[in-house]
Amino acid sequence: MAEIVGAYFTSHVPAIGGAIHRGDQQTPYWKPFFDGFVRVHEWLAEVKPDVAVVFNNDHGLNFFLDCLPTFAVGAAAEYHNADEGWGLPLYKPFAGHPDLSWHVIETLVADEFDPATCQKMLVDHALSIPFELAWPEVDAWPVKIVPIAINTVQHPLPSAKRALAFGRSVHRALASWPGAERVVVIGTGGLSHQLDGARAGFMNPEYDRFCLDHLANDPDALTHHSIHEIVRLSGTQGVEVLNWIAARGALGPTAREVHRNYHIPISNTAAATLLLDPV
Amino acid sequence: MAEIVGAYFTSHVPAIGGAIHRGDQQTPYWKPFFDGFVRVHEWLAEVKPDVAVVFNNDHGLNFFLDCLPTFAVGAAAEYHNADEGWGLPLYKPFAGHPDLSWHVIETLVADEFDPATCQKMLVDHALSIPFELAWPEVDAWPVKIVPIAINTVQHPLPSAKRALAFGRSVHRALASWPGAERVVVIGTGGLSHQLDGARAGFMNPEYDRFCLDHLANDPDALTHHSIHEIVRLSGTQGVEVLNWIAARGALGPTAREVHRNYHIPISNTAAATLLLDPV
Amino acid sequence: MADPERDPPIPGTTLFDGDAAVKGYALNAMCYSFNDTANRQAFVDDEAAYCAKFALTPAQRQAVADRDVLGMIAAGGNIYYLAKLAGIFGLNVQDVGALQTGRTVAEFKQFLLDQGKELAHG
Amino acid sequence: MADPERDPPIPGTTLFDGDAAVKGYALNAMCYSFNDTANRQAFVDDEAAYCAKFALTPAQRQAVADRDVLGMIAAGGNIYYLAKLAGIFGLNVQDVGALQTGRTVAEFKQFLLDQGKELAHG
Ligand SMILES: [Fe+3]
Ligand SMILES: [Fe+3]
Repeated sequence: MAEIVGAYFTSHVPAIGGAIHRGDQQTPYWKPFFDGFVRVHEWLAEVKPDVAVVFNNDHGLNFFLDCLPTFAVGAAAEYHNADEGWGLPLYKPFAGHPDLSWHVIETLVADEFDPATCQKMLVDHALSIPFELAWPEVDAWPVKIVPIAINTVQHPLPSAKRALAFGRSVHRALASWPGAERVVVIGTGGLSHQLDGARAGFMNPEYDRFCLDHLANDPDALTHHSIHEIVRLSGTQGVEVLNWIAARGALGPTAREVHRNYHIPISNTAAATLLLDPV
Repeated sequence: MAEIVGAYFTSHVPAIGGAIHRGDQQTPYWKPFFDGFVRVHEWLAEVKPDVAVVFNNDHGLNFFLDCLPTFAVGAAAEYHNADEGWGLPLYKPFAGHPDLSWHVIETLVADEFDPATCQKMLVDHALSIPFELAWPEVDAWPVKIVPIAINTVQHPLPSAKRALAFGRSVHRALASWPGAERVVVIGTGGLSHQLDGARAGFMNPEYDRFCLDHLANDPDALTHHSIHEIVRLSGTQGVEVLNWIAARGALGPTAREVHRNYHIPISNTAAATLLLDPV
Repeated sequence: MADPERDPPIPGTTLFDGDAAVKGYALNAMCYSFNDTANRQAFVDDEAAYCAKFALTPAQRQAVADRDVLGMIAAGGNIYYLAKLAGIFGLNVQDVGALQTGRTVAEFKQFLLDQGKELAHG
Repeated sequence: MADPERDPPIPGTTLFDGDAAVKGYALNAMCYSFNDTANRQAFVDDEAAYCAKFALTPAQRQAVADRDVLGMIAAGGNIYYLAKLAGIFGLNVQDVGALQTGRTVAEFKQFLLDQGKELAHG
C-alpha cells in the first residue's frame, strides 16, 4: 500500500527562478523567503518521498483558451518545460508515473469528477519552481510526478468546495493504490496577489493567515468563500489557493502543521511555505 | 425566457454523408433509414428552433490523447469541419452562440461539473451528419449551435448516470436563459455498434429497444448499467448512447415520444432516429 | 485498469483504457497526424520512415506493415485513430470488420444484414 | 456573466469570464503565440503586420500600440497571456503594476514592500 508521507505547499512566483539562477538566496530581499526552505529540506530527507502528486496551474504554456480544462490530470511518462514566452533557461524534465496517473483518473471519474486526461503536457514554473526550491542543485528529481492542473485562468473557476472534494477523491485514489510508493502531495501558487488592473499589487496578509491557520485542521473553512469572494480577499491570482486546497484534500482527513513561513513581498506576491504531516 | 421545443436524436455514421452526397436516399439499402426523416422535417418546421444544443463525440478530429476532456463545451462564434483523415468534402460551418455557451458553462460549473471550455473547436461528422439529415439542401443552417462533446474514446468514460446529470444541468441552464430563443436539443451517435476487435459487427436490437423504450419516460433506467455493461450490451462504439442520455437530460423532466425509426444495418451500425416533445 | 471481478472481459473486445493508451500512444499519435493530407502522403511515400518518425514500437511497426488491425489494437491502437490509417489503405469499416473477424467482406456485409432480418420497421 | 447582486464588482479588478474571453480572443491568441521565440521576433520586426495577422480589434490594436495594459485588459486581454507581450516590451510584473496603478516603478515596489512591514516572521 502506498503511503502518503505529507504535504508541501509553496508559492511559485517566476522571479524565484531568477533568484536561484543568480544565487541571490542570501541577499536581504530573498533571504526571508529562502530561509523557510531549510526545514523543507530536512523534512523531505526525513519523509523520503518517491512520488509527488502536484496540484498546480498552467500560465498559458500548455493550455490555451481553445481548450481549457477545469481539472487536467497528466498521464505521461515524462513532462518537459518549454519557453513560457520570455526565453528563460528551461527547467529540468520530470519522470511521470502513468500507472498511478491512470489509477487517479479512474478514481476521479468513478467519484463523478470530469477531468481531462493529458498524455502529453508541458509544465511551467508553477511546477518547476517548487521542485527547485525543495531539491536545490540535484541533477535529476528524486521523485516521479503526477501533475494535476486546475483552471485559474478562465472564469468560471471550480469552487473551493469543488477543489477540496476533488483533492479528497485523489486521496481515495492514493489510499487505494497497491504500490509501495511514498507519496508527497504538493500544492503550489498563491498566496494573495494581483498582477492585473488598477488594484495590481494588492495583497492580504489577514486572509492569507486565515488560510494558513485553517488548512491543517479545518480546510472546509476555506470553502465557505465563493470564487468571487476569494478574488476580493486574495487578488485575481490569489485564486491559486485552489491548488493548496485541493492538495490539502489529497493529503487526507487529518493533518498537523510541521512548518510555516510567510513573507511579503516576493515580486508582487505574498509568499508562503507550509509543511503538513498526515496524522 | 428561452423555450426548449424538443429533442432530436439520430445516428451519425460517416457513410450517411456519402449516401447523401451520391443521392442514394431512395435506394433499397438507404430508404428504410432516410424515410425516418420525413417526420423529422415536418417536426422541425412545426417547432421552429433557432438554437441547437448538440451532444456529440469527437472522433479524433479536434481532440487527441494529449488532452482529452470528459465534457467539452464549445464557446466559439463559429465552428468549422475539417479533413477527418479521408479527404472527403468538408461540411458547412456552423454559427455559434457564445453568450448561451457561457451561460451553460456557468451553470455547469455552479452545479459541480468540470467541463473544458473550447473557444475554438473543429466539429466532425458526429455533428454535421445529423444536421445534413435534419435540414437537407439548405445553404446555411437555420440554427446557431452550442456543441458539447462527451468523451467516448478514452476510458474511463463518464458513467451514464453522470451523463444524465450533466444533461440535466444543461437543462437548468436553458431554463434560466433570459433570451427568447427556441432551443432544440440534439443527441447524436449510436445505437449499438462495434468497429474494433474480433466482435466487430456486433449489434444488439434488444438493448437498443430498451434504450428507445425508456428514453422518454424513464431515462434513469439507462443509467443502471455501468460503462462496462453498456459496452457489453451495445458494443465499443455503442457507448455513444451517452450523447443521447445527456441530451435527454437537457430536454427536461418529462417528455413524450413523437416519432421513432430503427433500422439495421447502416454501415456497421444499428441506426435509430427519435423525436421527443417536452411535456 | 479493469477489475475482472466486477467487469468480466467481453469476448473479442478491448476497452481503450489507460493501459492501452500507454501502450498505444505512438501509434495513435501517428494515426492522428493523418488528418493532414500532407502527412498521409508522407506515409505513402515512405512508410518505414514515417513510422520511425513517430517512434512506433516493433509490435506496432509489424502490425502496420502487415495491415493487421487486431495486431494494431493489441499494440494499443484505438479504432477512432486507426480508421484514418485504414483509409490510407483504402479500407472502409466493412473491410476492417472482415479483416478482424476472419470473414470475407461479402460475408461480413451479410453478417450485418442478417442482424436486421428479424426487425419489423417503425 | 457575474450577478452584480450576489457578486458586487471588485474595484480595480476584472474577472476574466466568458464576456471578457469573447471580447479578448484575438489578443489573447496573439499573446499565446509569443511562447515561440520566432513569433516574438516576427512581432518585433513588424508589429502592425503581426497584429493584423491575428485580427486584433481596433481597441486591442490601439492598446498594444500604446503599451496600455489597462486598455488591453478592457479589450479582453488576460494577464497570463499579456505577460508574454509585456516581456517583449522588456516589462516585468513590477513595471506592469506601476503602469496600471499610475505609480513610478520605484513607488510601486515601495508599495509592495510596505505591505510586509507589519509582519512578524515565522
Ligand atoms: Fe502563478
Ligand atoms: Fe460515431
